[in-house]
Amino acid sequence: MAGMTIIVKTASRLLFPFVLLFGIYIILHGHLTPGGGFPGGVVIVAAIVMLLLGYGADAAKAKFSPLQASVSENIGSLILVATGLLGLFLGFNFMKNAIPLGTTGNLYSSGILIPLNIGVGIKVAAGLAVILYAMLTAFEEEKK
Amino acid sequence: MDFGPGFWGPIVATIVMLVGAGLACLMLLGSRRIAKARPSIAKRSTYGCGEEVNPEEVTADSEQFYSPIRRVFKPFYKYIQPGHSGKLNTYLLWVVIGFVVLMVAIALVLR
Amino acid sequence: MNVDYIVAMLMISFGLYCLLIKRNLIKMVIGLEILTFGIHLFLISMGYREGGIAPIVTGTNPASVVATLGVDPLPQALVLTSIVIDVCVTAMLLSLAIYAYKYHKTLDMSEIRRLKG
Amino acid sequence: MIEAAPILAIIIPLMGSFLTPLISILTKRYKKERIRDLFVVAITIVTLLLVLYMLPTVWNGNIIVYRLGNWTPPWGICLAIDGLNILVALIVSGIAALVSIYSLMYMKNDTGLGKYYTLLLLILASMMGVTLTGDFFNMFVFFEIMSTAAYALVAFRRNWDSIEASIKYMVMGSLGASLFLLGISFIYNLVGSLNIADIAQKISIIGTNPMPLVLILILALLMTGLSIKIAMVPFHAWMPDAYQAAPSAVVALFAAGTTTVGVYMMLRVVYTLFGVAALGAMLIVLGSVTMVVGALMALVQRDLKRLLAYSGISQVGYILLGVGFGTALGIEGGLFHLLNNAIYKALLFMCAGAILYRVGTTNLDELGGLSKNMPITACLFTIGALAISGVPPFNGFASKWTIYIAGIQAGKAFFTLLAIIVSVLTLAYLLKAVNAIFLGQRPKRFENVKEAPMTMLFPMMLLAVLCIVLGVLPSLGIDIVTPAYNALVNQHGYIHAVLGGI
Repeated sequence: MAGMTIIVKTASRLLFPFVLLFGIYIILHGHLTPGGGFPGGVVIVAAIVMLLLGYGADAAKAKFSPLQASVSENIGSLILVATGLLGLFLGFNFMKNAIPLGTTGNLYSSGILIPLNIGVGIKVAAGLAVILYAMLTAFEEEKK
Repeated sequence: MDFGPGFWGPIVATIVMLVGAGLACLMLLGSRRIAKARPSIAKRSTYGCGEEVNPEEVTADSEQFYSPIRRVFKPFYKYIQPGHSGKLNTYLLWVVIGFVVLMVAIALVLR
Repeated sequence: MNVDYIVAMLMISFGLYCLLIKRNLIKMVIGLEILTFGIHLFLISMGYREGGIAPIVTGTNPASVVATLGVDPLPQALVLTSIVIDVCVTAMLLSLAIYAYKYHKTLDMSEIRRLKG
Repeated sequence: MIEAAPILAIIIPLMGSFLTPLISILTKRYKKERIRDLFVVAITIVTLLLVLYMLPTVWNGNIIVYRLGNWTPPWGICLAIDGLNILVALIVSGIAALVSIYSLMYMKNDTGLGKYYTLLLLILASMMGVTLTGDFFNMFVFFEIMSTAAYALVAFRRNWDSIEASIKYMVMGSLGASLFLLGISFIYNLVGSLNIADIAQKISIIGTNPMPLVLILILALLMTGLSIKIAMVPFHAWMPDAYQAAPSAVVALFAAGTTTVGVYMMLRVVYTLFGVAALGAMLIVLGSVTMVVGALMALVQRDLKRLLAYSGISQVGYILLGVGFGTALGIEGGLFHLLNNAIYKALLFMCAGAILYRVGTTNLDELGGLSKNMPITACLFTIGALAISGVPPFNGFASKWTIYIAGIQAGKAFFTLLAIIVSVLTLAYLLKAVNAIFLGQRPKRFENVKEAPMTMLFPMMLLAVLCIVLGVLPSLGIDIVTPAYNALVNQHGYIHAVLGGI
């Protein structure tokens, strides 16, 4: 896949930061509005898919390499586990919401939900990217 | 533990079996010493259908190993074995049939 | 009459039909998806409440209002979890379909049957 | 920290599976890949130690209830561990530790081992999760993780056969999981709860005598989903394919781990969730059918791993039969057979893997005369074969004998006779396998075949010793499964311990 026409390329280049920002917004406001880690991660990976379709696989891999994807996937899941273990280390049970809750409605509220959402977001975005790259590799082996 | 009528002592039985195995071993060794005839060269080569067959290449067909038992359970192999045809749709059909069977069986048992 | 339950059961039946009748692997995956989405619809319509609000505690909707008016959030959580699992399974099935096509040059599952007996 | 052992037994392998890719990347860079392998072995052994730590508490008759996030059970997720869980957790973690040691050598020549070990730890974590959790939806999620990891492990080598087997396994398994999810959604619709103890309490209020139609539908949906996992006839078709195509180390884990977990879930659903011990009559019939079909199909196989897979199907039938008799002796015999089945099935598949590792094929027509080259493997395989066919003094005899006695005591002489006949058939097809592999003429090209390496022989020897010990001292095995039996029949104790008198 060498990429598409200039219209697609320009549109995806212009839209890319905004889609990325929208994904991050959904992740960060997961505890306040509908959304959260999984939808936000999917939106982020949609931005990568846009690049991939517009500019081809190589451009997408230059932006976000498969190695980066698999490393950040594991980091995302480690964030989840670490957040859960936090309660254990503070003397409560696993997954206890042990940090201060903050006021309802603010961006900083509801304790460990924010790190959980961020972890899920990273995990989902990177994981779906890994899946996409793996399927692309399978297709490329097919062509050879 | 209640094993019902009868006696079963695993340790005693094991010792008895080990003794039996030792006796059998001795008998085997003894018999081997007596009948230690080497086959002549003429006996070694095997002929099958006019051709000389290398005995090392001859192996029993493992699928037909128990052909008498296959004959006993002929209806089973006639109807069940074609079911394992490797077709995914057949397997899924079995799942659905099995679900219905389970539902009927549960209804029969519990109502 | 509750329309969403009927639609959910229809979707489950269609998915099952698709799995049993269709031979193309991709179509079977689609059937599996329809089946799963039927179950999701069934789950999500269980938590639905006529005139309910989103079960999110905000400044205008305090916890007491959400408890009386909000829809049941648990089925939504279940469906979200189930969707995540479903995405993984589908992605893996489709990846394997690519490999299956590579080895067998077909996606017809009645021809991919070298393991049998 | 150590009182959090229940959750740590799930979290440590899970965290290990997340860390393994990172460690894999690092060790690949510095060319020290053995560190990654040893890390995985360490994780599995730590999991086993955690289970062993919980063992005395549970065997004293307590039920450990661990509340996630300090939420009280009907609302929050909790882990509830009674005698039944701990038996299954012991089997699963023990076999996983042995399999990880076995994999050190067996998988040495494969590429992408980082992914393999990740999946191995993931399947261990999910099996522990299914086993230890007290929440029904949580159980489903772990069950699905387990299944997905299993699909990936079957397809790990990406040969034509593993791809085909994985596709079949995955489509059937997903259908089963969907039906299971449908059952869960019906349960939630009916009782509005997902905690096992809470559901059990509410179902006992609804009453199961006579059973309402919706409960029958739910039970059928759940049983279908689980039957696919434990490969009960007629849901067994994926199992021979998957076991033939997957790497042998993985198959040993499947045969001993996922099957045990599936049987555990079925027992949990039938006895704790619904409290319908009367369902035993159905389990007897289905177990007998499973037993007979598995044994008869195994008789005509050409491939060793396929033969062993059918034999595994047949053995699951014995477990269901024993549990289905419903008497104390029968259930204890079934649970004992569950333990024994895990031991000798893992042993046999590891032997098959050793043969595959050294010879390169498991086709019975091509093999022959290997006892001169691989005497230890031959001896271990024979021990496993005799144990599985119920020849004294091995452990299979003890559990099968218990099941026969229970069957006669329960007045089900026909099914007992069937079980004995199937036992003879088991001996027949395994002797065929022993004959075809280790005895007879040795083809010339196998002259330089060496004995399997020590790292592979060690887990096999350990399992063989267990086979003999549990056969010579069967009361030891009965002692191990008695807490599980007590937990299984004590539905009210489970509900009371989890809900705390609410």
